Amino acid sequence: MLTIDESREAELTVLQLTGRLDAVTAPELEQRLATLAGDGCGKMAVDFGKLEMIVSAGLRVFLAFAKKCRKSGIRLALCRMQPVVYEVFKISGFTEILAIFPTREEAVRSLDS
Amino acid sequence: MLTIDESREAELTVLQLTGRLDAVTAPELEQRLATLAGDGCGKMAVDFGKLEMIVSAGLRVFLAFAKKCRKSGIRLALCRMQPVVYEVFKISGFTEILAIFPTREEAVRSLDS
Amino acid sequence: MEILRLPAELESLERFRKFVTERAAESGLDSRLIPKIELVLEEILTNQVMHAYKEREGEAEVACFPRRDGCFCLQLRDWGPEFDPLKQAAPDTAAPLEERRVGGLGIHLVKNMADHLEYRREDGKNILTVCFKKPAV
Amino acid sequence: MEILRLPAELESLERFRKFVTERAAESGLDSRLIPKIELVLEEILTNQVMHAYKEREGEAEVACFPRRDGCFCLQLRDWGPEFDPLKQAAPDTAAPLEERRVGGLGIHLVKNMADHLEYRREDGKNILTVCFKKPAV
Ligand SMILES: Nc1ncnc2c1ncn2[C@@H]1O[C@H](COP(=O)(O)OP(=O)(O)O)[C@@H](O)[C@H]1O
Ligand SMILES: Nc1ncnc2c1ncn2[C@@H]1O[C@H](COP(=O)(O)OP(=O)(O)O)[C@@H](O)[C@H]1O
Repeated sequence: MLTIDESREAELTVLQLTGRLDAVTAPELEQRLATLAGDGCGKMAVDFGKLEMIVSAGLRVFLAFAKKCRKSGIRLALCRMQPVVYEVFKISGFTEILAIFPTREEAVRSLDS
Repeated sequence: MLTIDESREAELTVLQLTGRLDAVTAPELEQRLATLAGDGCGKMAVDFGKLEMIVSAGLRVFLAFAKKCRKSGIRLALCRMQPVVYEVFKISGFTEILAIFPTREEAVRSLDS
Repeated sequence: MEILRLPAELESLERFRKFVTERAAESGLDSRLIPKIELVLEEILTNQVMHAYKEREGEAEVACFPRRDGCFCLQLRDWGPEFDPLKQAAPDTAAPLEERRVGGLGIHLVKNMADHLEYRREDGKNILTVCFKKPAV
Repeated sequence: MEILRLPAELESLERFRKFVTERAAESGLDSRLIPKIELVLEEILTNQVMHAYKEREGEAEVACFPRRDGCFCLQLRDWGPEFDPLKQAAPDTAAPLEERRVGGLGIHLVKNMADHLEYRREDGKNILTVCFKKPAV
């Protein structure tokens, strides 16, 4: 089970993930991100605070999306990862190529600078 | 899970069985019947209305108890079996050697005659 | 074919039961058949615990699968000594109370409740297949 | 050893997961280890579904058992073509974003999360054993 809550403020979209990002739920997130990118979203923060688990199918979605963001100029920041989720990003080398922040405030601030 | 509810009125004890009489729960019933027989109970009706399932471990308890009743002069009547429970008694030939009645009234009445 | 293998002990009965009744329900079986399937399952599992392994530890395995003709089938396996329940003599179910032996009814019930029974010994395993017909509507 | 065998399909993930996490909890494992075990389980099962059986149907089997030294172990089995995940080259986790290939991280995560990994091919089965140490208290 994955729930994706979305809030928008001007150019900024914040996604809050709740539950598990696994092989079953990853396609839902992929779909939602594609829609947002298509809608011309300029800045995006993804809040992982309530995400309990991520598997490689979830990493795959973020890597593909980060590549797309780089190309189309969307600014992306991730935040509030639980230790096991952060560990998965770390082991995969994703902490080096994605902007990850401890708090939502820091993530949003990074998108403004 | 098996629940054994007991009510007494003078010489008559009525046991109401709820749940499942299987290999795990049969020893509980065996124990309870032994205690009642030891207490000098004279007439006993067993109400199967809420018993969903019986396996051979349960039949074993009733056969042994019926033999004991025969020897010690306790009168025993069973009643209100659900179809699948009755079928188990039937297939085992127990409907020929035990007194089984559709209603509790009939069972109790048979013990008075 | 779905399979669950657990230690052969009475504590495993409940988990085997849930496993089988969920599969039976999924297969669209008439719910009136469920108590019969449970009875057969429990009789055989109890025999595995009590007789196949007696005092020693061992494992029991239950498989569920649909047969091509629509029957719902169980396969029960243990690694105990060879024992063919189909070869057991039927108990005397017509004896009067005083003469009836206590016990020996489990296999008799299984034979009467199942629509099809098959035993084979293979690779040191006892394999008993039990099938239930879906009742005609 | 407790074993569950189900059709190798994404719909089975949730039942395998419950089976394993209940066993892990019973074994007295530190609950902080559970997400790691789930991750490893899901990565391997997903590979069985996606790669071992590709378009065809098949079965996956998961066994749970404690090792003598107190480790909690999983054994994952499939009947797909021989595939030793331990022989897979590690992905380049240091490449910059533009050069990173999408995918290929599942086995890498498994290797990093497990304390002990062992592969063998036996009787036409791929058998992968994964053990987790109980953290010292
Ligand atoms: N799996 C088994 N392995 C060896 N012997 C068995 C097994 N199952 C049953 N038996 C033998 O068959 C007998 C009859 O079994 P059953 O009809 O289930 O009645 P009960 O178990 O109550 O005696 C048992 O008493 C036992 O001697
Ligand atoms: N069970 C398997 N059988 C055959 N090939 C496999 C199996 N598991 C993995 N592979 C191969 O190894 C590669 C790497 O797997 P993995 O690290 O899990 O990443 P991903 O599945 O995302 O590609 C897969 O792309 C596939 O080619």
